[in-house]
Amino acid sequence: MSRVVINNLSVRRGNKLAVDNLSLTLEAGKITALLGPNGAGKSSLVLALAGVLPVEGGTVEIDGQLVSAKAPEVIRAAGLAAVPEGHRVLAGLSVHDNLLAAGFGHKASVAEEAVADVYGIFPELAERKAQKAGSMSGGQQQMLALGQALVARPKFILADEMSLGLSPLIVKRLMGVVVKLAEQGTGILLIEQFTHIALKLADEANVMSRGRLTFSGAPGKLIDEPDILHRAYLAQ
Amino acid sequence: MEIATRMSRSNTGESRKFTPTTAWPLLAVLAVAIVLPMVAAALWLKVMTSVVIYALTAASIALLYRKLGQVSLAQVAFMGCGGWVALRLAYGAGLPFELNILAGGIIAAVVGMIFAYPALRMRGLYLALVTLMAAGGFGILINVIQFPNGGDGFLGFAVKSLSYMPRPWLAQSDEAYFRYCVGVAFLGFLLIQLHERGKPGRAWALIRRSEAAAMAVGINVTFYKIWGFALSGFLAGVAGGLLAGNLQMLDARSFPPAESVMIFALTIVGGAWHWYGAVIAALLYRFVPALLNDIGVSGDAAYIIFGAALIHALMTAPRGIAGQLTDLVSRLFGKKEASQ
Amino acid sequence: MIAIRDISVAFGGVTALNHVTVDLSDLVVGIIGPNGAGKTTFLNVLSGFVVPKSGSINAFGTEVLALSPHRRSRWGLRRSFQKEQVVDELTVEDNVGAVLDNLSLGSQERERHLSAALEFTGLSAVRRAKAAGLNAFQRRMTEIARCSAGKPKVLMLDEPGAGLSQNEVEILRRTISDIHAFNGAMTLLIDHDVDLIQAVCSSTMVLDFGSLVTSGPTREVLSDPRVRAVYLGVEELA
Amino acid sequence: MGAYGMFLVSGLAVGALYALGGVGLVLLNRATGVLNFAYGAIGALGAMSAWQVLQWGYPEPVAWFACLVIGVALSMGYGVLIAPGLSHREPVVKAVATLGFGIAILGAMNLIWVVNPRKLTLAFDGVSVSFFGLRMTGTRVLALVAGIVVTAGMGVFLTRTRLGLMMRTLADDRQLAAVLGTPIRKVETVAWGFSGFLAGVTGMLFGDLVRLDPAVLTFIVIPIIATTVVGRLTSIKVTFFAGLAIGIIESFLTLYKPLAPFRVASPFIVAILVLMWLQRGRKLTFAGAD
Amino acid sequence: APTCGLNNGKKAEGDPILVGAVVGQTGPDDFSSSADAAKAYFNCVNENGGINGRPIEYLVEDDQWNPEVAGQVATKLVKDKKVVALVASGSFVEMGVNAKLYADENVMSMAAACAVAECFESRNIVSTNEGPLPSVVGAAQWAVANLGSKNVVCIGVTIPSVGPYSCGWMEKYMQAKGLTGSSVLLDPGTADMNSAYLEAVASGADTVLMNLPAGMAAAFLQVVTESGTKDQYKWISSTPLYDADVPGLLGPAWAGTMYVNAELNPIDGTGPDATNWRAVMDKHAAESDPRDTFSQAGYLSARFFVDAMLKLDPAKIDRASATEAIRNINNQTSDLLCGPYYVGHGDRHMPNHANIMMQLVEGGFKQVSQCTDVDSAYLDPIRAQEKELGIAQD
Ligand SMILES: Nc1ncnc2c1ncn2[C@@H]1O[C@H](COP(=O)(O)OP(=O)(O)OP(=O)(O)O)[C@@H](O)[C@H]1O
Ligand SMILES: Nc1ncnc2c1ncn2[C@@H]1O[C@H](COP(=O)(O)OP(=O)(O)OP(=O)(O)O)[C@@H](O)[C@H]1O
Ligand SMILES: [Mg+2]
Ligand SMILES: [Mg+2]
Repeated sequence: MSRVVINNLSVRRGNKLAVDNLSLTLEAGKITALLGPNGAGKSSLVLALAGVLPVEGGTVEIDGQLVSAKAPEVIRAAGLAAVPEGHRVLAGLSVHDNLLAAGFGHKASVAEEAVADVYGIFPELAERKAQKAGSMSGGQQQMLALGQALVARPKFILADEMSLGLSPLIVKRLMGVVVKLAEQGTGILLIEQFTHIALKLADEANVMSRGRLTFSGAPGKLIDEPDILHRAYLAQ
Repeated sequence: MEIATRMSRSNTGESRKFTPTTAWPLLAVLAVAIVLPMVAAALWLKVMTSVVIYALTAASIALLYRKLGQVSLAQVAFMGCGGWVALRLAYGAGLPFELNILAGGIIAAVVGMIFAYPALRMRGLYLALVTLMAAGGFGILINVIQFPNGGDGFLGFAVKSLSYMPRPWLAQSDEAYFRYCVGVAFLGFLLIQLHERGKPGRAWALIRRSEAAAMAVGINVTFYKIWGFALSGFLAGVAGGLLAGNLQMLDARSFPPAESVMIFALTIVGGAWHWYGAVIAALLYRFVPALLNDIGVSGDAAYIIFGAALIHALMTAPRGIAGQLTDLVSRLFGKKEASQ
Repeated sequence: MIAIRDISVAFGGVTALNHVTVDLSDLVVGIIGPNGAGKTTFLNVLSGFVVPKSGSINAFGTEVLALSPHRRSRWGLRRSFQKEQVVDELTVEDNVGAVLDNLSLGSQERERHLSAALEFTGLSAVRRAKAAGLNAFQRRMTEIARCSAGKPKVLMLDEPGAGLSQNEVEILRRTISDIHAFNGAMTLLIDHDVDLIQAVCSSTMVLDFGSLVTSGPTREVLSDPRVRAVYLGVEELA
Repeated sequence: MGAYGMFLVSGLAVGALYALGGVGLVLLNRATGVLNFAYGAIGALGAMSAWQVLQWGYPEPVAWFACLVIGVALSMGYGVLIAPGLSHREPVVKAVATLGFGIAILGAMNLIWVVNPRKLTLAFDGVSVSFFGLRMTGTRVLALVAGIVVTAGMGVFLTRTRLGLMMRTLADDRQLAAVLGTPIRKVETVAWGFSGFLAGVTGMLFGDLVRLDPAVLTFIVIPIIATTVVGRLTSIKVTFFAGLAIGIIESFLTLYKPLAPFRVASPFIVAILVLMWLQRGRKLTFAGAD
Repeated sequence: APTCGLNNGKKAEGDPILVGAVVGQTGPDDFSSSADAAKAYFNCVNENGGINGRPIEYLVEDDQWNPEVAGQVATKLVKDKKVVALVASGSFVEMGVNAKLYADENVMSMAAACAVAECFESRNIVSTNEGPLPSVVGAAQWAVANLGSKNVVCIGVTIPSVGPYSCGWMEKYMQAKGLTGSSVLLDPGTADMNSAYLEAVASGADTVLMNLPAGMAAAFLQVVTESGTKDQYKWISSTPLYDADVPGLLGPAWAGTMYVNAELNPIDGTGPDATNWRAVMDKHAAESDPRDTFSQAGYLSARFFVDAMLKLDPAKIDRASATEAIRNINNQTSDLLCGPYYVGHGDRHMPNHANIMMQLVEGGFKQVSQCTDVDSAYLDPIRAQEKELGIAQD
């Protein structure tokens, strides 16, 4: 069984620890929710896992392979794909090129297949193949960003605020996609401000505050005891 | 309410009172203006006069960069432009020195406004290159028409025995002229401060963040952008006039486009975010090479040192040397700076 | 009241707005629709950043399309952006004050408007802090303060609730509801948070593929089957 | 035709040089997001080394080899050692940093080779062809051909190949490119290396056709930037034709006596005018990434 | 062995006399060879009794072709170091910037490598070389007399006090003779020699006068060779092409075709000064220091200076006495110069205005004319001075 083991990870941004000695395990086929107030360090965690922020301490292993301090493309090749927050896409490139660019880890033919799969999931993107990604609406960009992660056919997806700015219908569709991916064996880290959505889907829930985990456990517990979350938000 | 308590922690209230921290630059300027001419050798006085003049130019670059996020790679050409006008008037009209450099500044400002026109629709590297094109064109133009030297006609240039631009009657000697330049530069810095602290400063900050956002709060983006370029051109033009007074003539060879790029680079290295970053930039531009020359480092070796140091500084000091100094000072004295 | 007549916008081949005609008169009007429906474009037309191919807009008797964007803002048409636009290096009060700079107010009057807007958005305690130190919620509130200061006529907020936690959305909801009482302005609100829309908007318009699907009282609109089909998904709102 | 034909051909001869230089600059910019002010200096050092190798009596292919190796090594060295340290800065800062590199190279050249008139003579100088009554050496034709080949080849390379896409990805958003799994270091190294190769070729041809003078070759990058401005720093094709057009305009200005001394300014003036024309009627809204 | 100053073989041990020079070393061209030669000569003098026992301390500064730096280093020499005079300066920018400083501080500059008009038109600067004007006019004058040129086009740089200054007086000379002269001006950084050549062709000239630095000239002439039309014109040049490297630079095609003006007598001359100059260089200068026209001029400036100083009471050599002694230099002759050297009290100086022509031959140069005085109205005030000083005119 595939797993990502994060062990005592610390990440520094500026002069403070955005992620402070954090340990967490993601398992294949499971949706792990990560909740927490603004500035808790969730996005920093994602970027550090993806290899674009330097790690100050601790380790990250994917199936026993040490990936912390490795180049981003190595991490991606090891099966971990991140969807950074804020629907970031390659604004000057066409939608199609955006998707192709996400498949550098695969052989060209595999990448093209994967791109075709994404068009199947998001027909909106297929209609806009040649449009510059930067000129699409926020929601369309978010679809593209998720599509980019899918093209890599990863074992694990880190989805940072995926529902931000999306209409309910699309959020539902994306959540459907996430559930299906999990069913097919992909492990997912789901970061959400809409806690109810995340808690509905998640197999396990974590709450983060000031760079540390303040709660780990069953999502149901958070639904039953909203105070846990509330305290985390006030602490920030 | 709960947000009030959450927010109060991040309240790093700034006081606007006149404190020793705001007074010391003023005292430092005064001290330099009085003491330096008494102790420095003639060479260093000349060098420091150049430093003061280019500090004004660097400040004009930093202003555009910091406030509007715009890059001008034509600032030395603006100096040439201001210098040309000042010389032309000095020979042609015999006006007092102050009026000549003021006119030089104003004409440079007008030229700056003309260049703000393309800037209205551009930014970043692309705009920078447009200004570089202007600087390139100026370099060639001035090579042909030269700076006025008392000749006839509109251009005021003739191949003939030299005559020299008169200096202000209060500042005939090198010592007095140095003090004069310090005074003018000080006024220039003050002018920048006044703009930054006031309404234009807020408008520019919004424009830099996003022009759309600026328009959405009712700022006339066209006007303020042009105003920024005009102010920047004005300061560079005045600096050009001062430079003309320093040598009492100007030579086209001082104004190739590469110099404009260089002084921009040094302004970044000096630190565009602090007023004394401009002074550091000017020291790097004029004092350091003079020092290397004086201790016998060949000009070519100085180029290598200079190029390497430039890259090194750009890589290691993202907020410039001034930024590093500020950090150092605040660390040494344990002062609490906005640490975000 | 804002009377919008026959507004059309196209970007190259994409029709972003298609003959939109609607009257907006309630105190808080919601604008919803799927991603890419043209909501932001609609705001852009109102605020002057996109020039429509055709149509007219009359707000409280003024022909809005004739004014340049900054004049519209001075006239009283204010907006926030989908991506927040707070200036890090300015203080909170300067961020908000920038809008008052352009209204030719006396310094006392300016200070009065400024304090009121900061008080209204709960930012008084941090007014002298650099915006760089603000969290996402405070930044949103700064934008709202900027939009509400100095007697505006219309506020247009583009997804102010995006990325906020539930407690914060709650505060936001109260603030938006109070805007009219604070300065007499009407509010147009784009958001994908249907709960928020439902809570604060007395009427709502729905866009899809650039066309107006429907508009009317929020409750009716949200139960309209067409809206549920294009926007909410059928089994929602159970 | 007659005389005009001669001026046309003469303009093409110089234009080919602008075009070749401009294409090399745009290529690097598209692949790494860096406008390389040191491009001329790199080519100059390559050309000077080639001259030295010829002086030592080695055959011309050795000289070419030396030039290209030096071009690639210098450019790649910068790309690997220095450029990553500046990758998070704005494009302008990245660009001016390369000026520091260029100046250091210039200083080194002047230290190694005392300023003196020199000449680089290549085998192709011996052959010549005649157009409209104006003879051009093989080297000049080579410059034009090289420009065409690089322009056509690069257009295809960037839009049609995977490596090309990787380069564009990188230039668009370096951090996101990393997240998406683009092997950044490798791609950048290749791009810088290839750009250095082009700088070497350009330097060699310029050293022969313009003048073998380190300072002139170093600073010729500034008028060449004019062609890239017309090409909006992205279009290789437009840059190429802009180079040719500027050369031709410069040449024809010779015919108008009052402007003849200013004709070297034509790259700058053409660039500004084209730009204003391209911007005409554009509304002042949403400049940049708002 | 070289002869220098007192030539007594005794090392000078006294109080040093400070002498300065400003040269343009770092930049588009290296103008330091005149100071190299002067330095060699001063070293030689110092080992041979100095100035009546006092050694010369020679301070050379690089102006880096930058007007501001030129002003700074001259200030350093004149005000901080208090040199008694400047000797053998060579620069494109220094003289224009500093003429006023020298006049204000009453210090003389006995330059050796002047290239711009200002240099010859100021009170406190006198140069041993003659600058572009006499060289250009001299070349044209010779071509008219010996090649039958009727229409000369001068290819110069756009810098007014260099290109237009010299080419312009050539045009005046041609007009005065009822012939035609014109100019084609180039920006120093230009890449385009092709259209410059076409412009020259369009002028209808029968003779092309190169008035460019050697590197630019080589580029221009390469375009000419490419075009295959070289033989349709007569080719002459001002001094910059009189350089040992040039025959190799231009290649054999130009041997026999190109005639170059020389401001001083040939480098391989056999007169006493020519021989002594080479001997001084061999003994006291570096192997790599060039032996060119400017080197000759630097040597001569230094020798004339030393000769003037030797006449003074060594204890009383200061700036005022040195300046006066330099102004009093009159009618000095040398086999390196066509005419006599003098300074005088005038407000402009151009003692050297007669020159010779050399033909470029395979691997070198061949002298093809005797000293000829330049025929230009520009020299009228100069000749008036000479009359006053009693220098014979031929
Ligand atoms: N580029 C940056 N440079 C320095 N510090 C940063 C940077 N980005 C974020 N930080 C700081 O790091 C901390 C963690 O931020 P992060 O973005 O990871 O939080 P988050 O939990 O994702 O918040 P949000 O819910 O707002 O997305 C915050 O205190 C923030 O101020
Ligand atoms: N500058 C542009 N060029 C081309 N197409 C554009 C441009 N701006 C917007 N569009 C297109 O117009 C349509 C409407 O975009 P708009 O931003 O108004 O959507 P929206 O309703 O605000 O969506 P979201 O909820 O995702 O923010 C989209 O299909 C978008 O791709
Ligand atoms: Mg986040
Ligand atoms: Mg939108």
